[in-house]
Amino acid sequence: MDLFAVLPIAFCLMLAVGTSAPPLGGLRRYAGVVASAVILVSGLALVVAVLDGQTPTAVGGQLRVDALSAFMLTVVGSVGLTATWGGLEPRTGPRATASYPALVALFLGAMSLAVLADNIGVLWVAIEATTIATAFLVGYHRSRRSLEAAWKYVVLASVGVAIALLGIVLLYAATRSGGSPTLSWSQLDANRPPLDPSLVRVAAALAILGFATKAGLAPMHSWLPDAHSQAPAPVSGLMSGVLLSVAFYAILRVQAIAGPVIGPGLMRGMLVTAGLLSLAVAAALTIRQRDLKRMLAYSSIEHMGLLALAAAAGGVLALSAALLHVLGHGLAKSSTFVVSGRILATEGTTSTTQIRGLLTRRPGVAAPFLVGMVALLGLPPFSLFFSEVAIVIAGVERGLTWVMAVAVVLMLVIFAGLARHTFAVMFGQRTAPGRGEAAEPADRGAHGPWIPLAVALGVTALIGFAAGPFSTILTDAAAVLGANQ
Amino acid sequence: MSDSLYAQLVGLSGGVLLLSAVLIVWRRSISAEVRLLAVQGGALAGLVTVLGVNEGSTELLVVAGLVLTLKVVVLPGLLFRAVARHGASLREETPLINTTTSLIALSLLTMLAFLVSRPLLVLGDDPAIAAVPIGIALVLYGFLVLATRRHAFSQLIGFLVLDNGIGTVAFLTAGGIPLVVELGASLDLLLVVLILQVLTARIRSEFGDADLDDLTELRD
Amino acid sequence: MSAVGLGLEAQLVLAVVAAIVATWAPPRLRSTLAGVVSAAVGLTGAVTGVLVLAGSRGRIEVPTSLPLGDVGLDPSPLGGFFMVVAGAVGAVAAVYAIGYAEGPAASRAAWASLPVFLAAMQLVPAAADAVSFLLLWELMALASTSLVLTDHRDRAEVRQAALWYAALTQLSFVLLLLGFAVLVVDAGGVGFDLIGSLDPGSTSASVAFVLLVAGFATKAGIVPVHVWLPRAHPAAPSHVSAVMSAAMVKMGVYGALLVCLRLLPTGPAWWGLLLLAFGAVSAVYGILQASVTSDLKRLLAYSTTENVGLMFLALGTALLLRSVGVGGPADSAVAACLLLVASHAAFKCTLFLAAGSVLHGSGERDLDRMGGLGARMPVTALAFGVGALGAAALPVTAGFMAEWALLQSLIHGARPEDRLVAVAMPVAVAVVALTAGLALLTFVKAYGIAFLARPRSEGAAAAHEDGAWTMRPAMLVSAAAVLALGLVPGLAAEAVTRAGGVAGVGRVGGAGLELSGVGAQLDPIALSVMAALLAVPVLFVSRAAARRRPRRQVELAWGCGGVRVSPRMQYTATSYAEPLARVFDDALRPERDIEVTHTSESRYLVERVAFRQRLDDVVEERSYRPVVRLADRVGLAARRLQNGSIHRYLGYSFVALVAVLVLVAL
Amino acid sequence: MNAEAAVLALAQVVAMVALSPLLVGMMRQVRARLEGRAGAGALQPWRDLRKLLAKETLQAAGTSWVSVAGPTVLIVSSLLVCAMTPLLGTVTFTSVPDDLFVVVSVLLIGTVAVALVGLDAGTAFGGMGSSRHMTIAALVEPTVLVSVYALSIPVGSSVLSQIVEARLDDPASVASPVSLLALLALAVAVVAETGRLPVDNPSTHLELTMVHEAMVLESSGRDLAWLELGSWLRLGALLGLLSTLLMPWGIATELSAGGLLLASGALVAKIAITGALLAGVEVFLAKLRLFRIPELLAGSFVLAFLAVTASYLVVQA
Repeated sequence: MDLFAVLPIAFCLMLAVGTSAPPLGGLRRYAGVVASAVILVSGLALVVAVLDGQTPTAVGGQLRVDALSAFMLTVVGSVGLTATWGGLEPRTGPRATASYPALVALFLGAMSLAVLADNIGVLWVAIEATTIATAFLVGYHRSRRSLEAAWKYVVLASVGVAIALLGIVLLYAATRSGGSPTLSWSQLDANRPPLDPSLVRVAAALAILGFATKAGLAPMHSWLPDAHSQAPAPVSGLMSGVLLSVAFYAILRVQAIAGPVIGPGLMRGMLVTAGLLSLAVAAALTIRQRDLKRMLAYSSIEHMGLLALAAAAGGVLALSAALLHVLGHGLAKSSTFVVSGRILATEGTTSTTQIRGLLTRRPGVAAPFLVGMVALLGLPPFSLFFSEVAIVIAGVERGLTWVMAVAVVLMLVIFAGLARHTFAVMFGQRTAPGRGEAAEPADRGAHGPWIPLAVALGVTALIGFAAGPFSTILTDAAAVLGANQ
Repeated sequence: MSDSLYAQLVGLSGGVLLLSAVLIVWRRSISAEVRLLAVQGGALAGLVTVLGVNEGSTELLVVAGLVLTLKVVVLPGLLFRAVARHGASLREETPLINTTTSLIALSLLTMLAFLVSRPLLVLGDDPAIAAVPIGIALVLYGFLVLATRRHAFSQLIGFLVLDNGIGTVAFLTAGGIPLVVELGASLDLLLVVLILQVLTARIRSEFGDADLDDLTELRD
Repeated sequence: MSAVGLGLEAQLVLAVVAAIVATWAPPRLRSTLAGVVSAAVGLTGAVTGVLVLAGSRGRIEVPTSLPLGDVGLDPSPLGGFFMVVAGAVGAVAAVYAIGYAEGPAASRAAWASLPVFLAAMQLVPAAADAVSFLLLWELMALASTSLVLTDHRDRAEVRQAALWYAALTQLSFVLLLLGFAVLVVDAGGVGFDLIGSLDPGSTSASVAFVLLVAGFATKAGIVPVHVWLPRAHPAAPSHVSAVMSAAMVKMGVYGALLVCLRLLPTGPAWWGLLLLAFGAVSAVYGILQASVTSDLKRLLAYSTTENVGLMFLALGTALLLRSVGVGGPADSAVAACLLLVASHAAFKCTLFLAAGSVLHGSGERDLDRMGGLGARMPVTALAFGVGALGAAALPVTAGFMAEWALLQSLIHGARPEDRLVAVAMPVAVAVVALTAGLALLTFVKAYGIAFLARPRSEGAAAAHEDGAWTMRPAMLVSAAAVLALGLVPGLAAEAVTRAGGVAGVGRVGGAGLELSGVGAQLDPIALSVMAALLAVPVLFVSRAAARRRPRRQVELAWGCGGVRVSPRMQYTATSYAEPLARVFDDALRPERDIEVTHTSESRYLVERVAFRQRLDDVVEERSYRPVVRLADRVGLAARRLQNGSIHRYLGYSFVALVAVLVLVAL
Repeated sequence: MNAEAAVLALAQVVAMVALSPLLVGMMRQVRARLEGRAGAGALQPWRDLRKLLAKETLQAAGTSWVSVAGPTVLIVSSLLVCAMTPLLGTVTFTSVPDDLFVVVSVLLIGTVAVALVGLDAGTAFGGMGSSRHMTIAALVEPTVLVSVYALSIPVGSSVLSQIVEARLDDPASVASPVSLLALLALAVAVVAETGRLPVDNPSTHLELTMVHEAMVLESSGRDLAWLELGSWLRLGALLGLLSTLLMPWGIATELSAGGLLLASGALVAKIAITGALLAGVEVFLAKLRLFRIPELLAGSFVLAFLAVTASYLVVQA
């Protein structure tokens, strides 16, 4: 079992190095897919192991797998598989450059490391590494816009994550003055060294603020719409679907460590503020959005805001709902981003003001997008419906009634905005009827593999109903976070 | 090393750190700022050495060497080369707020730094702890430079000042962080700077110069 | 497993089967196969509902991956009643659609959405807890939105209508979610039985009540959250409009009943007053808009707002009377509410199906362009006529019995000693009376203009009723239900008693209705017999006269002495409602525009006069437009937040950092 | 009980069929005399009816079965109203009480039938009359129900015969403000419902001002006969109801030949008085403009509402 804890990271690194070498050029096309598949398989194996009561460790305890890590690794794998498999360019397209598959593999490896590391410092390093791996992926198209997005992304994300480092440093100082310097949460959780609350307050606040940047929470979200809209579709899917969640995972871990020391008040206040601000920003900027991919990016900010509120609420229900939300959102968002890439490829634009009647003209592309949007809007049978309902109930339960009220109102505005743009793009006819010209025949092609999308969306639709082991891993993972506090 | 010498040395390196940061804000010539950055890196390395000697920790001395290499030689060197390629007389012509205001802002930020480091004083009355506000101040200065300077290089420099500040806090409060993390963080920093440099070059070739105000095509 | 549980599962399975059939069947067979299975979904729902009303129970679990507690379906008698209503409407509409659906309405998506919609709707009243309720509620919303969008390719307004519908239906969901969350937290569990043991006197119960009722009112189309109705109903295919209006909207009423009878059964008086007030406003406003509109389906949609308003009014009366301890009339009011539900379902289904038949046969949806359809579409005319009688609440139809029961409870609820009741009851009577009067005018207009006189357009002149054979039986069955509920309402008494948990509703005479709580009874069959007996001498005299001088057709109608009769001279729907529009000028705010063109020779001679009248929904104009405009402005202004400047973005982070530092340091 | 009710209903129907044409004739005669004309005599409506029944019935092209059935529906609904309202006695069927809502609804069936007849021929005037007719009917409805609500409060029932009996038991209640206000409101409603001045001029010959007459323009022969007799019966029944409420005396509370005879005499007298009064007032009234009619009806509605309020005061006191 311990092997599976190392495998994802090691394999991704090998792949990154290997695909750079000419002999393995043929593998390049599938590098991301293979890496994701390995991560997914390892994740599932680890989930089984964890359910079995084991706690696999590796590399001298630097990597340690509890229920939460195993779940997050599965999320990374499944979302990664959706994004990379679904994002496979048609063979006739331009050949990928050598760096692209290597960077994707590095990116996936860094995320795996982030969720598997038992050390918050290593987690930080891994998250910063994702910035490095994705910087050139964002700027991949080398256009002015992608260059601009890359610059903003690197500067804003690095600066933000640097703040998290400051927080981690202070946390380390606190443990040092407590007598047992460590950044490992298994030790922090097991030994509960006497930490100074006032110092941990600063540390936790800074760490959360820093990781919030990477998680796309307002007011640190500014890089997100630019980077997500300019990156190639599969990368957008990965970033939006899972990178944000990995950063959110870091916030959860920090919260779990600091919570017993300083109580929930401060972090709850910060997360509520960030959550509501994110929802507000997403609402305000969705109303008059003009670009499909940016619209999806703001939808990610919305969902991260909701997750922040779930973290603020705490408790088994809220946290297991948050984790279910992470998975559902990841699958649906990566699918929609992948399809938005196909829309860009076929229509030549992602402007919501220019594309019309897509469902009529290109049902093969429009239908999966529409289904994905339905999922993202939180409608049943998709799991996001359950997680949103549970988060609101848990929030009210924890005394955040007004916060939840404001949140759902903002979500309503976002719903209306997203529906408005989606309807405008999808429905109707491009040309007014009666022009005399015969309507062009509908293009039923999917313009890419449809299986990953169908599987991802199907899974999203079903996991809300999945009682049994899936339900157990969710509650176990929530329990890891000390959900009973 | 005697306590007073230790305190004086810590104070000295702290002062150099702070002064170099103030000068970075004050100066407009980018190459001068890079030089000051090297000085700052040196001061940081010096601080780590002092701490290491004081604690008798070899690990810290190794880290001091690492800091010296990275922050005095490698990073300034990289920047210097890049600046030279752009022409030696590169200047930050029109920052978003003028130098006078920036300097007044610095004093405010310094006070803020002292104010907010209050909770950190619980770590003891070691001279190193007393110097922690300097680190926080550096972080804030770096942020100020990032938020107000138009030139891409200026932002890079601001980022490095910010990073030096975090380093300062780390060494002063905890005598650094675990080596694995330290190595990883340094590598990350190096890579970020490299990436930003590559991007700067691309921006220059794409936009004509490296004025970040041109980068406003992505909005809403 | 119990029969009820089997019925619940059968609905789910059949819905899935129907959706699969709709997706995979060849286009030629799609409508028939999917329609049959969809009708089976409806029938199963109705049968399950009947079983529940007959006293059996059954539960099926809904698995969830989150620790939400016991989530499942277990219909109560109240739910059973609504399952019967929804199932019956669904079955009739599905059969109708087999013949009706063509073009986009016969597409895969449309046929796959219909059974899902039906099943979700029928199962909403079966939900035994907040989570499964919300789940089915949203599924119903999703499937119905998809159905509203059916025609998006050919009509631009469909997209707009669906957007309004989606936004308001989500508003309803959000309100319900918050309301249920408050109750669930108070009760410590999601189950309705747990919630039902809460103290309705607490503040949180009142908050939840307001939220839930507002949410249900949105679905039910109560003013001012009705604006989706007059848009969505005309946009959807007619069988979908029929289901939405006759059954789905009722789920809002079901929700209100659920809250008032089961979850928070003994609330304070102001709850009742709130329901009564909004019901009254909706009833009057709805029928006023219906009376002046000329789009047939829009008219029917507004009439739905009216009827739902009456249901809320009845429920509000019941709550109000209960809170002051007047039991008998309160029970009658609940019974009246349920009778209104059943009768409205029957006649509104009939009317929408008939309207669909008109659209199908003539291509017209504007009353101003119809006319003379009675001769060309006899079955449709018959069905519409019966439905219109029901909608106008004339004897001996379903609508009449329901309004009679409502008025009886209002009259007998009079309690001069309680000022609130003393003021509320006469106002309610006046509202019901005005509503009934205006409904009469509305449906005389609708039937008279559409089916009598001469065609006002080529489409109406060429109208036909052939083809599409399933439409006629569906319309007739539905119309028969209108008459049956009116003639033998006593047969429904048992169902109403169980569903509402009320006493004093019984059967009298043949199958007349007795409200023993208020000492009132009425046997419609006896009334009909009396009328028939009185008609005998009249017919005898007529026959005698006819034998002497038979009836003769003449070509001439009175045109002030001249032979200048052309269809254009007829009154149209617009002109028919013109006096009323003038009377209610202040409430309706019509925009009138008269354009007079003079001849070139003299300005005293008129060559042409053009009259235009636009009647927009005042509520929409006054309350929604400003909000939408404001949101748009906010959206525009918010763009400045994200203006592309990295310095500004760094500034945000900087401010956040400073704020956090200050926060933790203090 | 039901057998007695059947006998009474039959008696009422027969009495009203006999009386209402006479009532109309008498009202015309009173008007004629007051206006200084000789008049055609009180029997003229009967002669008109006989003539119409004998004449050939013409049907305009394009009309449907509605034109044929409408007149019959009207007359049957009017007869049903006569049978149900307590005109001669207060004995009623158990399962078909003379509940005012039922009576009004039956009346409205007739209203609708006439309105549809008006629309059926597709002429401008028919539609015009129908539209106005229905507008007035819609606006009258609240007045009728609220005024009856006022009358029913002291009794606790909306069944007309019970209201009448209660008034008979307590004659003082007849003169109470509640009763007077309610009856005044009801009177206005009856005037509007039966198309009398100032709402509609029954003897007009100008199409543009017609309401009732416009709808029956296309009818002839026995159709017209039924339409006329039907509306006369309505007038008779409503005036009878109004006067019975105002002067409940003489009505039979249980069935006997003597009682019935007495009640018939009382009914004739009551209807004659109210009819004459109405005709007398009409001489001094001009027809209102159509768009002023709502004001009149609103006024009557206010009266009815005041009656309700007054009833609370009375009960309280």
